Amino acid sequence: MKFAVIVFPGSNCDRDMYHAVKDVLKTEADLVWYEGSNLENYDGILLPGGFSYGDYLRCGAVASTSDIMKQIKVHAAKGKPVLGVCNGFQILTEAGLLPGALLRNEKLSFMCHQEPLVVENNETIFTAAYDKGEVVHFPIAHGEGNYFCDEETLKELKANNQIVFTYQNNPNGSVEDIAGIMNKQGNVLGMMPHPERAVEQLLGSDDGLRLFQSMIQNWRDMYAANA
Amino acid sequence: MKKVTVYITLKQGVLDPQGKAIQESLNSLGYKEVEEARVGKFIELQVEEGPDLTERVTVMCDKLLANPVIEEYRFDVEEAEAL
Amino acid sequence: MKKVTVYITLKQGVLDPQGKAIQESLNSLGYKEVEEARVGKFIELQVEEGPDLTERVTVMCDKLLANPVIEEYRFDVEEAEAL
Amino acid sequence: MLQTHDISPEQIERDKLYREMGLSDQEFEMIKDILKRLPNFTETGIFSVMWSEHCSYKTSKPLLRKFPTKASHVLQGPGEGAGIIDIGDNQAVVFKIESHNHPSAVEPYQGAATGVGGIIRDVFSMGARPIASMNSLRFGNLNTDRTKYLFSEVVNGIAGYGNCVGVPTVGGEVQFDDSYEDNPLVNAMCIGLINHDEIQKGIAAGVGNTILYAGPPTGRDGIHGATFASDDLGEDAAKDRPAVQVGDPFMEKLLIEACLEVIHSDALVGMQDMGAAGLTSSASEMASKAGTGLEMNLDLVPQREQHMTAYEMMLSESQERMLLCVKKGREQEIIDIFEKYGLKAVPVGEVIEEKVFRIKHHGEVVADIPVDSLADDAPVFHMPSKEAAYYKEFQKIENTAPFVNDHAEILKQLLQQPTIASKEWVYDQYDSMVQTNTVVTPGSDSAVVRIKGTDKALAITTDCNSRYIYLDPETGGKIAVAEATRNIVCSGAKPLGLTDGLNFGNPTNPEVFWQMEKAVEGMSEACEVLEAPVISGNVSLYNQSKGKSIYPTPIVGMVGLHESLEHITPSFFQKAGDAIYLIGH
Ligand SMILES: Nc1ncnc2c1ncn2[C@@H]1O[C@H](COP(=O)(O)OP(=O)(O)O)[C@@H](O)[C@H]1O
Repeated sequence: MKFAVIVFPGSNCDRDMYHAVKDVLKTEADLVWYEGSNLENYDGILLPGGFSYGDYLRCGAVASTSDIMKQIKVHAAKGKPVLGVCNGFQILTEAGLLPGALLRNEKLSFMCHQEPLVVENNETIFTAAYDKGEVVHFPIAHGEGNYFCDEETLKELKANNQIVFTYQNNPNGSVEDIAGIMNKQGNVLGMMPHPERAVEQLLGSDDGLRLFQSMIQNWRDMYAANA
Repeated sequence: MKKVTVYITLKQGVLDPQGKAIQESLNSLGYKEVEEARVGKFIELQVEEGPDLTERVTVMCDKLLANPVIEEYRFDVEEAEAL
Repeated sequence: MKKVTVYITLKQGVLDPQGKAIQESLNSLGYKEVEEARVGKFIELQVEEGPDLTERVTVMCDKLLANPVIEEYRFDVEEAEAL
Repeated sequence: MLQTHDISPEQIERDKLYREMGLSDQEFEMIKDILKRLPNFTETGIFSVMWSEHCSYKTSKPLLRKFPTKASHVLQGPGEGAGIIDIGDNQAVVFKIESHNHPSAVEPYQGAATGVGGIIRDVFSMGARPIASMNSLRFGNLNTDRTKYLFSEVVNGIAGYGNCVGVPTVGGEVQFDDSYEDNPLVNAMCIGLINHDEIQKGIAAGVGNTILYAGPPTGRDGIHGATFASDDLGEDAAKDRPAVQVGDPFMEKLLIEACLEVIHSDALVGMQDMGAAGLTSSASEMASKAGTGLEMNLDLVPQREQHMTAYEMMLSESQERMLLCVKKGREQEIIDIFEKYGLKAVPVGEVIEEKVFRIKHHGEVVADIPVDSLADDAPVFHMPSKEAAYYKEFQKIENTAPFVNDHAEILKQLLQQPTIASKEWVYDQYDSMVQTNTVVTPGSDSAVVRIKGTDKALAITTDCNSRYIYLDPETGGKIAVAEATRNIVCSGAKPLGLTDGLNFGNPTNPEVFWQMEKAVEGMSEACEVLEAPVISGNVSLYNQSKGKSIYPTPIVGMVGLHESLEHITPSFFQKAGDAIYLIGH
């Protein structure tokens, strides 16, 4: 499986994502600059965190209008896995690939530390290697991670099992403690916590490994089935 | 040249913690008469004249300047002051 | 009840990275006619009536709402709509 | 502020206008001697910023010479943007601390933010990737609205800038004391990693080579920031406010990536950031270091505002700008790299043989100054020093040990002191983990950052208990270095060297100068004994208000090396049943 790690001007977790996939998980990956790149030959798309375009209008807003997002929409529609972390999640909501929006943290300040998360849905291509209800530890690092959606959308999210991760101790005011959601088709996941920062015990947690492993395993299974 | 001012606010029903923090600070500075504060932003654009300005600005707002999930907008168009 | 709207902008000459990013983004979306964008914020306060409203709001602006080092402000006062 | 138009050299002399720019009568006479004529308005401005303490270290230089700066592993000592120490495997660590005290006193958010931006530029302009930031803060006691505002906005500014550029803020310190009430201290340190063959210098070498300006256009930001930083923070500090510059961390992030790509081109000769005194200091220092001269045409400098004068452009401290020296004929290769990141780079001048700094504007020569007189040959003053009266008094007091009857109660009271209490409120706002190297996050004695692809890690700490230094500058100076060393050693690392941020009051006060002298002597002795060379540093003077100085605050920023990840030792108790030992007297 080969991943594309999309780099926008102002992305700053791109190398971390690349390191996690390439060096720790020993999987193929490229850093892909947002301009002039073709995503055809990649099997999975990773939108890393950071401050694309300085997050100056709204987080992720400017990046969401870029040409590469048009490509990503096409690939997402075809079922290719797309994972957006932190700023990547914000870009996915701004681009309309995921419902809702991310508001400023309730307490207004940026926060960075490890948070316990609950795996709400393990029947996804991203979480198959976790147990349902399992508590995992991922770092968060965001100023605008307060997930918001209207009642109707929330009902839909629940009805379709789109809520993948929730916070055990909601740090930012998110609706229903939501930390990560996926689209209805189940191939686009957006989450504020950073799985790529949780792939080595040395740095405090390797709970994020299984998220990538789930994606890789799913791709292998599909590949084997199609072969 | 036209000056377009786009005013963007959070929709009713979307929590505005910044507004709340401002209200509380004003209250604690002694301005108890402030009962609510809401924060919005405005963007002043200097735009070259041309047909369908209103339509074009509407598209700019829908596409980029405002996020319809959480925000509402309105805008004014006036003559730009000569620099 | 009065509604006071305070408009806060960066002083002339102060760098506005947000405005610049918005202008460039609109340009790259094809809106080349946008020659400048500047961002400001506004704060809507619901204030109980009382004497010297203008003076009080001026102090609130100077003390808390605006940062005189880099920002300028102006405000309007109108009747609040009944809720 | 003074208007530059129509002010003649004669008028500058007659009305002593140079004083308003911070030059003394004696210095003005020296300038006349150097130029063999009267300086014009722009030249007077250029001298005033280059001869300010911030750029020239005119009063602190004699003291700084006392620091031990050499060791076999030191690749670059004080003098460049930052110092460099070898850590084996062709790798080296680059670091420096820098103050942004006065800007933070008048506009805390932007002052702190641009302080972080400035020190990060110092590090990547050497060719190093910034891998960690630290910050050392001092405020008045947390019981006034103003101090609370300063504290929260400074932390906000550091977070706002540091988080966006993607350099983890891994630690620091905060102390609250009345002596900092009107004059808070904001010192930021940046640590970078580099391969030996990538080391850049800020030189403008090779006659005929091109000087490129890279980054956003120049505005009227921060004009006179450098002299302002070296001035007494008077009661009317508020009127100095327009001197504060605004940072754009997004721009800085692009600049980091572009510059770290540019260093791989052999078309690049030298590179320096435009920090204090902007174009003036970067250009004149680059020429002086290379033993060349430099000619620049200001009409070519990108400008954000209309009708800017030569004086304004030369002194502007607009942020996120770099100056590069590039081989003639190969400018386009470098320009293309900047363009990939959406940044502009434009030729603005060239290296000349004659060792002068020559500036043209609208077809006129507006400055023509022997280049060394601005940098290497800037005047040095030996200030008088006098043992402080308070210190003499203190010596008469007999040592007493405080009597404690309720240890639990005293402990509780101590823990409630803001200086001692947990700083989680501060560091939770910093992204301390980006770049995924932070093994020990803030909250420990030293932060620890591993080096990917190796078994090595770096330990980093900043320390300075200014109360000790006030009580006895020499012993206090020793203690500051010793404390930093202990923090490094406790984390399992071996000290490599240190950077120092000397924050003091007015050096023309002999008692303040004495504090500086003694503190530096104490620190130097400790450095010798502990084999920790000083590889970079910063001096911030005139930290006083209403005639009252801050406590002498020479901050030590130390870096150590873990030769194996196995050596990393956290400072927390690990599990129940473990034995606790107390070592030392
Ligand atoms: N300004 C700051 N920025 C980041 N971390 C900080 C800051 N101030 C304190 N810390 C962190 O909080 C912890 C405690 O700091 P401090 O109370 O100054 O204690 P110490 O005397 O042990 O250095 C340290 O690990 C330090 O890195």
